[in-house]
Amino acid sequence: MSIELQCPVPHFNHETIQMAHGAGGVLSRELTRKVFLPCFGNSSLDTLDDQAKLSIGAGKIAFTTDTFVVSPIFFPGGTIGDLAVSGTVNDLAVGGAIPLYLSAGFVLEEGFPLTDLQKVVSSMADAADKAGVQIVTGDTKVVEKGQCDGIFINTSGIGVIKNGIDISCTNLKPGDSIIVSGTLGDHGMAVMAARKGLSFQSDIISDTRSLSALISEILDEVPEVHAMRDPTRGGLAATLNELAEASRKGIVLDESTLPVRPDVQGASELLGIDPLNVANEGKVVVAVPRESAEKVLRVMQRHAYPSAGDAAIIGEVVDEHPGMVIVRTFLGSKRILEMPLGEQLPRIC
Amino acid sequence: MSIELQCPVPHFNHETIQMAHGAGGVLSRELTRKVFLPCFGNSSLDTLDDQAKLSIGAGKIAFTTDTFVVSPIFFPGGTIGDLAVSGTVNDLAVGGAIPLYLSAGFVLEEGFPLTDLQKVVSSMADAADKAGVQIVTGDTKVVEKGQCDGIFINTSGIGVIKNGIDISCTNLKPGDSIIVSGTLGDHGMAVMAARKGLSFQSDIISDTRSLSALISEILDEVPEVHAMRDPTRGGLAATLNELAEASRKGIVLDESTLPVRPDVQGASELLGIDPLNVANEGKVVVAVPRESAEKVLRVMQRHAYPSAGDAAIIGEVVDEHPGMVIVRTFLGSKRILEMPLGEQLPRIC
Amino acid sequence: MCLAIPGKVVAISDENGLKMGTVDVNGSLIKACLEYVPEIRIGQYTIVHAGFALKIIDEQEAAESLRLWDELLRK
Amino acid sequence: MCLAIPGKVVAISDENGLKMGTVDVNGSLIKACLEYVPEIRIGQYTIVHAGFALKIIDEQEAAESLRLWDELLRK
Amino acid sequence: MKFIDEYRDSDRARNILKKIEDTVTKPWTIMEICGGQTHSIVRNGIDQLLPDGVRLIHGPGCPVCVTPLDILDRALSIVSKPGVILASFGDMLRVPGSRETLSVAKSGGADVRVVFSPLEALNIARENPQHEVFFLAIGFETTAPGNAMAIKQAARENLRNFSELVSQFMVPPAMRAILSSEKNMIQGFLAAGHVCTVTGYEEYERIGEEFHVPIVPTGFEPVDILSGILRVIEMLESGRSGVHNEYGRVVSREGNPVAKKVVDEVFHVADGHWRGIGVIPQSGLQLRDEFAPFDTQKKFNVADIQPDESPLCRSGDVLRGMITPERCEAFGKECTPLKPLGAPMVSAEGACAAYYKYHGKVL
Amino acid sequence: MKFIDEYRDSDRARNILKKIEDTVTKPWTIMEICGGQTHSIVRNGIDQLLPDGVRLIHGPGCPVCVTPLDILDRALSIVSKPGVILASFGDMLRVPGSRETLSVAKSGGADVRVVFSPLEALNIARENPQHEVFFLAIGFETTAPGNAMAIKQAARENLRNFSELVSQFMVPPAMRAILSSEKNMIQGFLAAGHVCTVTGYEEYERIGEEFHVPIVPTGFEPVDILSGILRVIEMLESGRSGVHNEYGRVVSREGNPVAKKVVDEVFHVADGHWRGIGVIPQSGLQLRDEFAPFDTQKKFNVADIQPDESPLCRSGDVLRGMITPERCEAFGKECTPLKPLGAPMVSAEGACAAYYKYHGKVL
Ligand code: SF4
Ligand code: SF4
Ligand SMILES: [Mg+2]
Ligand SMILES: [Mg+2]
Ligand SMILES: [Mg+2]
Ligand SMILES: [Mg+2]
Ligand SMILES: [Mg+2]
Ligand SMILES: [Mg+2]
Ligand SMILES: [Mg+2]
Ligand SMILES: [Mg+2]
Ligand SMILES: [Mg+2]
Ligand SMILES: [Mg+2]
Repeated sequence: MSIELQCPVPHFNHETIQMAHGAGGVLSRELTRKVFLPCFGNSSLDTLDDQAKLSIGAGKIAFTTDTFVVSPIFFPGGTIGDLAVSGTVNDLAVGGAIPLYLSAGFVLEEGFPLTDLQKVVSSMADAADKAGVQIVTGDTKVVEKGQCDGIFINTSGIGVIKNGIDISCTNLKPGDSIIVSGTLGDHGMAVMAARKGLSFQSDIISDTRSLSALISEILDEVPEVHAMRDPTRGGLAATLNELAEASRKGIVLDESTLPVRPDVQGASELLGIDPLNVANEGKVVVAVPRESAEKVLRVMQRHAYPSAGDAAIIGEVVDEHPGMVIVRTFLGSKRILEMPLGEQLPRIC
Repeated sequence: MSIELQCPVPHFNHETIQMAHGAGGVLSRELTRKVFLPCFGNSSLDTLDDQAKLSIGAGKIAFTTDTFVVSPIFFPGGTIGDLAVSGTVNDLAVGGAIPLYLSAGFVLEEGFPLTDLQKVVSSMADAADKAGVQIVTGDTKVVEKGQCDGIFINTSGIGVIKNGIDISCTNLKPGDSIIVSGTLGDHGMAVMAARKGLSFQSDIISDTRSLSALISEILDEVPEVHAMRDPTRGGLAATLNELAEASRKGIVLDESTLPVRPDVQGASELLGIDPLNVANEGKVVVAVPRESAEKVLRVMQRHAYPSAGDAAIIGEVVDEHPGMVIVRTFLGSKRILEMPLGEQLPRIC
Repeated sequence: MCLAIPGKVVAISDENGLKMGTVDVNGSLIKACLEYVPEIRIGQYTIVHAGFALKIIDEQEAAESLRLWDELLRK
Repeated sequence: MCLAIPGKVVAISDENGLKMGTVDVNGSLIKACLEYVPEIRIGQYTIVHAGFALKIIDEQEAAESLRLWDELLRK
Repeated sequence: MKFIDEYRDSDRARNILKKIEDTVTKPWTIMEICGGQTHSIVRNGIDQLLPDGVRLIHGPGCPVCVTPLDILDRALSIVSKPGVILASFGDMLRVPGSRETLSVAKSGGADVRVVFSPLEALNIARENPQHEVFFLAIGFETTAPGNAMAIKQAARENLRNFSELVSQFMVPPAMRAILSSEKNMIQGFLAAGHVCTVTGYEEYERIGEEFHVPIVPTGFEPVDILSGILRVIEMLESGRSGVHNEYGRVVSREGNPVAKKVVDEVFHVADGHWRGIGVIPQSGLQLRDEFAPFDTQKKFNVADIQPDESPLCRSGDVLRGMITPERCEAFGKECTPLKPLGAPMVSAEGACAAYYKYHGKVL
Repeated sequence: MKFIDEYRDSDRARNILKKIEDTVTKPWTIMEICGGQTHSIVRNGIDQLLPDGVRLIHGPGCPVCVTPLDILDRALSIVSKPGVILASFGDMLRVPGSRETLSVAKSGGADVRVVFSPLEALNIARENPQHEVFFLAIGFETTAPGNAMAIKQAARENLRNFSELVSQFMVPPAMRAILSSEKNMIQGFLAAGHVCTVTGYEEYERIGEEFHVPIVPTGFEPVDILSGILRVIEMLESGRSGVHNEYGRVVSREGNPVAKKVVDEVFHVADGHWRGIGVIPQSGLQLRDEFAPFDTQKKFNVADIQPDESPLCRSGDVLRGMITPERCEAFGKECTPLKPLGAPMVSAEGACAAYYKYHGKVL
């Protein structure tokens, strides 16, 4: 039995990030060696070249980027670190790509605790492991106190797209079923409850997770998927509006089929915020010809992730009202599901 | 004669970034449509999918990331925007790759002026044009007032590496000549002079520029290059120390050959800062077998960039003192060129 | 106006001399001032508006009224 | 201690009642207080330390001393 | 969700709808006073399901909509001073002041904090003793008890860096004003359930009698609203007026006496200036003199507030049920939820926003 | 660069080196007083080029090194108060206090600003009238005129939110202390050129006579330093003592009388506590009583400063030339530029940092 170096290795007690950690000199190097390499290390990253050199099979690749600025950085169900990995992995996966490589760009505020950085970095490494991707290139900047909120992380990602896969938000076809892979609004509500100052609390757990395994299985069994998207910022409402608009089709949802956890529903009532406008970080919306919808659902339900059992067919694509999403209420009336206007603020009225 | 849409198109007077611009809803969409697409638009970006889908020839690709946090964001010779493009293009090029695609991840502070954003974005578009790359995927986050310093930009980049090219900072060979493509310290000094509060001013102009054309020509004519690096943060001192360390070789520099602009030298004396520790953003350090050094120099001098005429062979790689960079002073004595410790602060003593 | 939500009081405390409580709304908890429902007990339902419990919900009345409606409607 | 740099005065002004100047060091300009060299004129060289001009450089003395050194050394 | 799901039951709702159809014999125009009810009506498409002759008119009960422009301009002016923190319900952030919104002021550096309860604003004052903290104490009879309690508590703790910028309104005077208008077409009311939870409905009985209208306090869930509508229609059809309480689980005739007492201790009745509508006598609340140290208006003497309302905005007519939002010339043109000219285009409860979102499109 | 390049001329420098070799007949130990000279010596490898017998000892003239720990601890304590801004030369930011550096305090939220001139600190005070701004007024006779002028100006403008935390030292008393020590081995001095620019060198003449040592004021460029060394050696070889001015382009016998007058107006001479070395009588400057309102020490009564110097650090011995840095047990082990125990490991001019960077490796 050999003893392996564990990530995280070193223990920083009360040490904090200093400007010098970002200045490209001795402390920058120390940070890379003591924090990043033990967690992310791989042959591409270890050379510490300015760029990773990667062999990627011929054909199409997918490329995406996202910056993560979530506050608080530790919340029930995740950290900014695994969110940064899953978020970018998911943006690749929903394009039908197999995620392979990530970059990691950190902006750190001087004074940021090194122990927190280690926790974040190690959660990134875990998430990357689980998603089957490697973090192969990176960058760290340190800014003065008050010029960033602790830590921001950009991840960009590359994946390969198998031949014959053609998934895009412009591809909705009338008759497609719209499927969502589980409950809605968990991430955003978990983060809101974790914020200090709001007098509300909950046991809601963020759904932050990588969708690559789930999606690759869906595509193996149902290659005829037309469009996929992860309903993150702006929630399901933003995602469906974007799909409808990009494809110039209408979408009709059935209100009674929308899966929402009871405590998320409770929080929504409390805060006066529609759970359909709230971010998810481990859910996928799939548009697929109606006849394949049940197959997709079965793949989802078979996967063991929390709320897999709540995956549901929630609506369908129509020719009418292109660019618009309509909800059929429980009473049989209709209302428009608008693109959300802006940030979700708790309201009293 | 057709009238083309120019970038930037719309005119925002006193409008500023609001939280809602980052919330994934209507205002996010407006920002993308009115600011980003007119400047960056291309078939990959225009779909507004979560990821760009790209065809890349078989073989090796290079992948890199950098976040840009420079302050002020407009400085003599550049903006945070063209810096963000050139910086990442250069990190690809110094690996021997032909840069092809970039991502752009923005973090904006609420209250940031939209006119400034437009200037930044349009300088990015110009820089991308010049470097022959496309910005194919992006992301925008807005954070509350006081949680970021106006604007941070992450760019990640992908390029292809031609067969037979093998460039890495681990590749230094004894006998290699070290060449620098022009004057040292211009960018860092230009930015420092542009900062408010320091009672010093100068006409120093940042050297921010893309190196892809220069480097591709060097590699065409001198494929035997062993290592290249752009001496950015930490300046030449950091870069050479990294090369020496990664290759486990020594480097000896000849002090009298180091090209420094007179006004940069003046600023260095004034501020008590060594120009070898100061960042460059359009220079490359090349390690090449001695017999090819003059050829590299000729390619550089032929290029019309400012200070091309100052390109110089500044030192050589030796077997002795591995990991260490030694400067032969004008008096014939030696001193160690250390990895810089941290940020460069003006000193009085 | 006046988004007000029914929930169950699960904890009662004193904060800065005010009677405060935790109200469970479907598993999400909200802090509410109970000064206006001084007689409230843990387990009772109340209606919370902008951080204040405005009234104890009359469970019996609610059940009775629903029963009456359902009866009426069945006719 | 006392990083002090020689430069040429290229502008003279008054700021908050203090005699101030701009000193050109090889093309980079520094703001310096000239209160301690009240007789200085544009074009003259001075030595600047921590934002204050400490002395007008005696150009003649400098030339003469270099000449003497060079002579001595040539012997 | 107990006390919610029962009132979102589709069988119950459909049965009531059926009953409404059976009951109606002629057209009726009913006003739901409360913006929360408006929100529920449009969200659930209840208006689409009612018989053609039954018209719902959205009432003035949206605190965001009626908070006068000068209060907002005052808040903007005060929060722009150094060392001042404004605490506000989230609802107010996008409401247009004369020149900007609180949200835009915040993006420009003003220290604006969203709170959920006036007691959170008190907390901010406790935690920032070197700052002046003022709370934008808006609303109707529902927020008044909380806002009053915060003042009492600040006085008890002698928390001198806390104050409230008060803009409190009362519903009954507005109902009287609507009913007194020559152009009035409202024949019955759904009264605001949570307002009545606090106040009870004795005053409504007087109004019902005086103006011969049926008034039905009811809740906010679809079944509550539908049963309220049914009850109003039944009363109209049978020529009855007065109050019939359909929200018995929280509304009683006397309301909440403890809350009423504290409100009365802290506030006194005064004329109220309703945004877009104008002054309605004795329809507002102001801080009593003994709480002057906690009155933002007295603490910060902001001269030169010259509220500048958009001349296009007809929110007053909309709020009094005189016109529907589409009849405003700016509706959907100069005025959209993205760039609202008037408050009713901002709030999820605002009649103009509700119309913009849910009407006039494909439905 | 005029007045720089001439003194970086390699022919001149080599010729002087040659002349030194020709002149030296026995070993000599010379102290360069000034950290700036130390920096130039190690940067240009001048010590490597001197004949074996000629030893240069780095003197105590590094303001960063000698600023006492209690001043730094006081600064750290004061800047941690809300509403206080500390302005400092960049040099001080990484100097270890008892518990932390200014740089670490800044990263923890303290408002520490780097300035290049005391007048910039005044500006910060003008621009932040609601803040207390104090300037860490450290240094020798070179910074004293600037620091004095800032005080005079603050008094003239009645800028009551500005003050200086003064830690000013004078070189001649330190030279006397070194020469008076039983263990002294210094035989000649390179005097600090810019100190003499201000003060002139009459006092040095007295020291030279009294202790029978040659003292040569000189500049900072290689040719200046080499010619200074040559001159000291010539005087030593020929048994001469007293002052020979090798920096005539800026140093005169009387120095800068205007500057001396202002320094004298604002400061009075007092005992000086040198970090690592201890008290040297009459070697420091303090603000005169009439400027008490601008004296940080009087403004902020910081009790409980218990400076806690690392017991390992032998900076005092290093600064007095008693030991070379390698002889300190912590050198390169507990104490490195990355984690300095004492100030001389921080500054580019600190003897320990200079040794760490340039010695004991491959050279
Ligand atoms: S549509 Fe806009 S402008 Fe017209 S009444 Fe409504 S809020 Fe006012
Ligand atoms: S090496 Fe460090 S501990 Fe030793 S004397 Fe120098 S500064 Fe002090
Ligand atoms: Mg993305
Ligand atoms: Mg994403
Ligand atoms: Mg980088
Ligand atoms: Mg909470
Ligand atoms: Mg996505
Ligand atoms: Mg990079
Ligand atoms: Mg880079
Ligand atoms: Mg994104
Ligand atoms: Mg400047
Ligand atoms: Mg690089």
